[in-house]
Amino acid sequence: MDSALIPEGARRCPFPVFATGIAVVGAVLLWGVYAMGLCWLKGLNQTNMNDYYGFALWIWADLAVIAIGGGAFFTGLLKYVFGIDELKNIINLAVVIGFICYSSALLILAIDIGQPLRGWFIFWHANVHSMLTEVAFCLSLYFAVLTIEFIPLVLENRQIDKVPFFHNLSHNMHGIMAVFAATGAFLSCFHQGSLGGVAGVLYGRPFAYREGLLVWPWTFFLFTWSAAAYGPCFTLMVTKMFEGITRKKLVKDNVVHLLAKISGWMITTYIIAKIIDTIYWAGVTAPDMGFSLMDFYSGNAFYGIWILFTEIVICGIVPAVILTVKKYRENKKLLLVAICLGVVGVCLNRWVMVLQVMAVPVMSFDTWALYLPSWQEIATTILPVAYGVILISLAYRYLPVFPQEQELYDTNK
Amino acid sequence: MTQDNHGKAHKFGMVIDLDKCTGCGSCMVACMSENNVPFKEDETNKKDSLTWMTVFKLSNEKNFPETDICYMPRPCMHCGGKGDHGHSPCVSVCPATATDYGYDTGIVSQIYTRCFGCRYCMGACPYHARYFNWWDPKWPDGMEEYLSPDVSPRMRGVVEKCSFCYHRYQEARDRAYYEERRDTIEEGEYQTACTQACPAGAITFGDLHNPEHEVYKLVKPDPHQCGKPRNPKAFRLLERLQTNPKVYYISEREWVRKAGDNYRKGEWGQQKKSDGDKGHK
Amino acid sequence: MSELEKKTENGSVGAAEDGASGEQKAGGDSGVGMGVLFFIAAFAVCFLSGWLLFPSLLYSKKEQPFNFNHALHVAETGGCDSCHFFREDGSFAGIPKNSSCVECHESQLGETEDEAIFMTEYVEKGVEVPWLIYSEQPDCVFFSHAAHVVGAKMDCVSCHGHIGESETLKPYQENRITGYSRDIWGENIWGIKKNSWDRMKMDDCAECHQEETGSKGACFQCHK
Amino acid sequence: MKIDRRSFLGLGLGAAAGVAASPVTWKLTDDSSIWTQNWPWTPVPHDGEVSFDDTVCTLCPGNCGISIRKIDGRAVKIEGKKGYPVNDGGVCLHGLSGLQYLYDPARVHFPMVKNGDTWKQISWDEATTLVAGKIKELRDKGMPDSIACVYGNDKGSIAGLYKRFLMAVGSQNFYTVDSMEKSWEALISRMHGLKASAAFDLANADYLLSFGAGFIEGWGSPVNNFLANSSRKERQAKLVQVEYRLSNTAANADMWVPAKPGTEADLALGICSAMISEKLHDADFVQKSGKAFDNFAKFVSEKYAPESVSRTTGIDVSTIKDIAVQFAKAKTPVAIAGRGRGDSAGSLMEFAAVHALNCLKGNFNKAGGFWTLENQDTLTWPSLEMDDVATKGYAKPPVGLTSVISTASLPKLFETINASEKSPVELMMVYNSNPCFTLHNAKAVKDAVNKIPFVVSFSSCMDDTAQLADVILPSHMFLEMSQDIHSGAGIAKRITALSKAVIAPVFDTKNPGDIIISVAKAVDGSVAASFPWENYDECLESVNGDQWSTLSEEGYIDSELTVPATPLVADFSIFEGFRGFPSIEGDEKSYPLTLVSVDTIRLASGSFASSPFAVKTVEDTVLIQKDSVIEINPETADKVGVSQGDYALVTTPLGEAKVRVNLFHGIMPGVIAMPEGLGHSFGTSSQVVTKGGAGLLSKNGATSIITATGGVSAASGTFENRYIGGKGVNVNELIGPITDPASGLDVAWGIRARISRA
Repeated sequence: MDSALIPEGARRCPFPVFATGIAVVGAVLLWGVYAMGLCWLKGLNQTNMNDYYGFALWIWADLAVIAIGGGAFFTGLLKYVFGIDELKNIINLAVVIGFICYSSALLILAIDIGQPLRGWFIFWHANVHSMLTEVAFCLSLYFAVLTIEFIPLVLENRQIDKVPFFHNLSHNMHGIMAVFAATGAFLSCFHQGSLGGVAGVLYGRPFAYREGLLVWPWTFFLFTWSAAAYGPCFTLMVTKMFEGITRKKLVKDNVVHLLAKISGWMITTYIIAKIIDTIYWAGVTAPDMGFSLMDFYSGNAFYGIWILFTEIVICGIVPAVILTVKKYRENKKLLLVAICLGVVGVCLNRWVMVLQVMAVPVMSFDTWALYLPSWQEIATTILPVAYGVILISLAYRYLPVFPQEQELYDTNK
Repeated sequence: MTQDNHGKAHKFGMVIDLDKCTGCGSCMVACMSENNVPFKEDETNKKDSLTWMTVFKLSNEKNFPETDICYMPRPCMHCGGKGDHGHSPCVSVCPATATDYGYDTGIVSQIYTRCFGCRYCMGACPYHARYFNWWDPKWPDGMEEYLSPDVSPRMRGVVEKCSFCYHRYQEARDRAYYEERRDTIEEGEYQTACTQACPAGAITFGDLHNPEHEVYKLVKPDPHQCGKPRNPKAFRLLERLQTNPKVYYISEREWVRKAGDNYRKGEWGQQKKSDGDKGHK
Repeated sequence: MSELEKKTENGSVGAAEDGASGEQKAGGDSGVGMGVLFFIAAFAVCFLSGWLLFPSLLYSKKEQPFNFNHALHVAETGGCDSCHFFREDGSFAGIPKNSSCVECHESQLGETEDEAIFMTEYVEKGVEVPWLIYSEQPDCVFFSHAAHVVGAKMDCVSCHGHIGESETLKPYQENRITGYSRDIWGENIWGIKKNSWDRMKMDDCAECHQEETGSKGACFQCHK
Repeated sequence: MKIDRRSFLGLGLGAAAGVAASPVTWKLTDDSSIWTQNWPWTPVPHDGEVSFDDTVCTLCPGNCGISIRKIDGRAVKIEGKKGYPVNDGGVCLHGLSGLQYLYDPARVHFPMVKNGDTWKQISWDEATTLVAGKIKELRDKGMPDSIACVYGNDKGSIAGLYKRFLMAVGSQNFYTVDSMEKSWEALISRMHGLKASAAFDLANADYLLSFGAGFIEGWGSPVNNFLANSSRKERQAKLVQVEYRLSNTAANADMWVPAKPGTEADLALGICSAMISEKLHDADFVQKSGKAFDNFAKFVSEKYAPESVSRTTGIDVSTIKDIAVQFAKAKTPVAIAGRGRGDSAGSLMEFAAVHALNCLKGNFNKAGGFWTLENQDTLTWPSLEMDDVATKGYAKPPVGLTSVISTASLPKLFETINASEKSPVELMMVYNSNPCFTLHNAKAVKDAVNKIPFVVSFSSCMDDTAQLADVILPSHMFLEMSQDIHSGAGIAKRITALSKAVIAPVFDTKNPGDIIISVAKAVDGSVAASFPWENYDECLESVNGDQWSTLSEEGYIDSELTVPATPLVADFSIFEGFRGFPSIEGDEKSYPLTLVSVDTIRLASGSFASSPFAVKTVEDTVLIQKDSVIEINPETADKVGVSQGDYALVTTPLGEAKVRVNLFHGIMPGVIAMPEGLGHSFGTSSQVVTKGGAGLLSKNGATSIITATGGVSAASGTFENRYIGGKGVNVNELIGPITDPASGLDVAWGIRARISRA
């Protein structure tokens, strides 16, 4: 019944099946919206956050979605600025994911603040020294850019494209997309970085604090680098998920392998930097403040040294090796393992830089502050996921997200 | 107005004698009633309980009967930040300029109407001195009658913290202006509510830049080291983080002074030695 | 979803027809002409209502409990500070209470209706007059009159204007959104001021402080 | 004319441009910024002129001077009064939160009579007539001696009025709450033959040996002691704390002597023994005691030699000897007794053992010493008329008379009531005390109160006792009423002060003095004749006589302490025939541990409950949500199998309670400590709203009250104080009274107990 909207020649599941799927996810979405409403109406007492844990689960979710949404800016950068043209076959997906991630991040921030109606004070009364101000500006500007990048794709919908105005608009926009991609890449670099800076500048929190360059702590650069490195992993992961769900090949292997290779080298360089950073931090920065490395990783059941090992070795070195070595990369299973580990790794890094920062005691007589999120927090954190699933499904169904789809279908027929 | 702490401006600070403190809690209640701090039915979760002044209980963790405890009242430290330039951990991170550093007083402000509740400052503060209004403040019927007009009551969703009873400084200045003394405020004219109420006389408050003031005499802040105390029995909480707090503690007990900061194995011995040298000079 | 299809098709057909139709004398440019016309009309309506209608929508007028003749009182008592005085602790008493008024108005003075209202409705009933204060600031503001009047030797007019010369109280215009008087933002809807007393926003405080002291001052200087 | 898409586009763009060029956006942005900053539900306190009104806090016997800060007459803050002889500006957290009591949700707003399960509002006239009628009825029956009155203390003119009332109707049943002050008085009477209270010049003493007294935990006059303690550093005065647990006092002390619980007095005698054997005592002073001292010396050297005391107490012989030497060498040493906050009595012989130290030094009635302040009644009362009924009734001894010190004891009263088939007390009046909460075996006390046919409460709040009353004639809160205050609580000063009404009454309450005067007038006859004053203010002024003018002008009179004319003699014969100190209830086999109740300054445990502010300061090692937390040594916890934060069941011979566990190295193994001041039963909806819940419909309608079945929660009349009510366990329900053979007072301080994981 919605066939007129579906890209020409594309094969999609029957509408009732699609609608049912959307309804199921929609129910989850509504649950999240309900929790969000509670947080807005009754206040943040609906969460299990407290004065020791001012940043918690959904701020992690915020950082994590932005990191994995990093595929958008990095792929955009590679395609439009560095001219790696093969990537045009995956750029649409990267943009959709980026759009979802950034809009989710904005939504999470709007729920997270105590006086949502004053949220715009961050622009109106901005303190330029604050990393969060930088975050807010970059986030909203890059969101605007992503919207602009997303629009042409929407305009390519079969019916919209019939309108000459939109058709031309879409065409023109494609023409200037490089400019936006470059701007977006720049903004997002700063945005990813400033998110890293959020934790890195906290010199009252030895676990988070890092020295740095000018006003930016090392975490600033590490965050940008890690988002660029791991973001494509998520783009690939979503692609693989789509291919799995639709049981269709959607992107050609050479594109996948190219992106995987780039990601691999990025992870390699990132993980080297991360190791150097960790060594310097453990050996110089923290001891100056009276802490030895193990002070941060002992004294409670959850935050053991395993977390550092997992982040650096299992989710860092391992995917780096797999993705850089051609033989491994082209092994389907290993590739899948690597991109999954990559996504887990960057999420774990963001977790550590938000939740462990809050948990580590600073005063000698303080104890570890552990916390369990309330259902409202969990629902609100799942909300963007549900929203993302719906949006990306709609996009896949009605927009030509995968340019190679038809071609691949034809060849595989 | 100079943009650092080294000029002629005031630098208000507090010295707390931990050997005199009895942990009675008067400072906490004096503060709450002075500053319109609300309360709720269950305040036993100390991590969501608004107490601008809170009293930590420290223990030497030794077995009976070698055990010793010490109460440590903790207001906002009004950190001067690295280099004492006024970039307190919290001030520098606030995205909306809802908290700033008063270069004329050394006091870190918090403007509730500006704050939109991002709680970044709370994450930045290693002393847990900042509190979030998780709930709308509610008083039992009629109790709102006792609210003071000197401090504006807060709404849900904003951060609040100790202000060193800044409104008392405002009032003292009003009087000084009115009596045409301008900025010459006597030591006794501006005292915080906790200082005034402490039945043990453990809290002293005054201008750390004024050698006549008791706080100065007690700790002898070193102007070349951002106000680090020269009195070997005095210390500041987490000195090594370079937050440069304006609250000093005094104790004769070594374990208490050691608990004031983090030391890796063997570091305390060296620290003690250098403190000892300082004492001789 | 075929409806959408139809709509869009109709839309494009319509557009095509527009271009071809010759009803307008301006020929091919007629569409643009209409567009311009609409643009101008909409602009004019919105622009004018923004300037003229919006202020009257934004503010509601409220009358004071009764009229008060400042000029007369100044002449009788000799100056602002005989009623708007400092207390001994240096705080500013602001609007006088009935107890100050009855120092003179022990019994009704003069025959005006306002005086009669004051005596019968307020003094005799022991109720304070609920004056609407033009310069009322939000609760978070701490303003030191002593610092400005005694310390900086400023006169009342600098901030409050020539209210002391007025014979009647102007209506109080309450901002429907903020609940504060129009005098805070100023009469000019763009907030442009000609005199120092035209506005009482924080920016105005900061501006003067910047000029006079070289710094806008720290938050706590004027906030509580 | 045709309207097409371009027209719409033009319209939209034009409108946008028009708005942009008008001030709307700019202005609305600014306005909405102001709007979001001032929510109407955030209170805006009115500003005005600042004034201060001084009075005296009467929440505890410490009686600090306080200043009420007011804005245009509205009280906003309580501060300590600088220069006041008791507290010199310092003030405790309870005093500081005094204003909260004004609006306590548990306050009784008007006189009420219990009507089955609900409370019914009545007028003051009806209330006084009702009470007076009952009293007349009992007097007509010739039973005036079945009328009783429980009153917090017996100082001041309001207490005088209540005492006088009982006398005028014909009853000796006037009870005050037992405290360490009473034990000291009994001891001074026995050892020095004086009717005097004990006072300690702690601010000048250079060696303070405390046997379990919570010197800085609310003992005596709390703030006065804080000041004395703080000045120790400068004065080089020493504080030695004998206590089985590292209390705040112990932590603050120069030396902590953790003697086993219940052996503190043994240690005192051991120190005596060491002093005497080393001839360190003041021989001249003790000589006056004659043979009795020699007997005492012989007795302690035989039975309490340091070596044997060391075994009982667990304290090294050398420590005992050291303390003996230090105490003896000190210029002005003082030994103090009275466990915890001192608001329960102690065994007379324990006090005697501690006081023997003071006697050995003879540091009496001088700076830094132990003072005997002779009881002086500075009030002058007009003559009292007693008719036949009254005379006959008054001739009968009070119910619950203790054989030894021949005063009536409150615990004994309730024991007697419980022991008799029909309560010997027909009518009980209660003011300024909450026996159903503060007395040991509180449940039995409640039973006794329930057994009394007619209970009249004058409480201003619906407390544990008031809710069992038949009628409540609510008093003012202390800031709303005037009364005279007479220092006590062991303070070495003689201060008479005026506690003024500094705040207009918030509810329809009265000064308890006025209440009793109007009841007396309603009783009529000789009773009315004995109350000639129009109202309490008139009475207050007249009974204070000459000192009234100073009191009303200055607020207080700080009189010089007078040294008794005849030199003090200590009679050591009290120790003759002494066989040992009373031990606690329960057998060691089934109850291997010792449960003690612990006072913390942050929790009130006397006649008033803690304010919301005070409860807020309570640590999570004392109260977690609605559970009391017990303190236990990790070693003991290991043995019992409980760990930090666990739920545990504490069982004593009296009952059991579910609590949570806090491991604390500072408590002696084998001892568990439970906080006092928790477990108030009022304010729990199950108790008050559903059973006694009554919402007020019309405050003016005299009998227009209401029954509510639970749901109605009109603001007045629910008495739900959820800030303290229903939180924790009342430790007094787990500990039973122990009658001191020497004084007849209840001297329990703990009980044997066991603990298991729950």
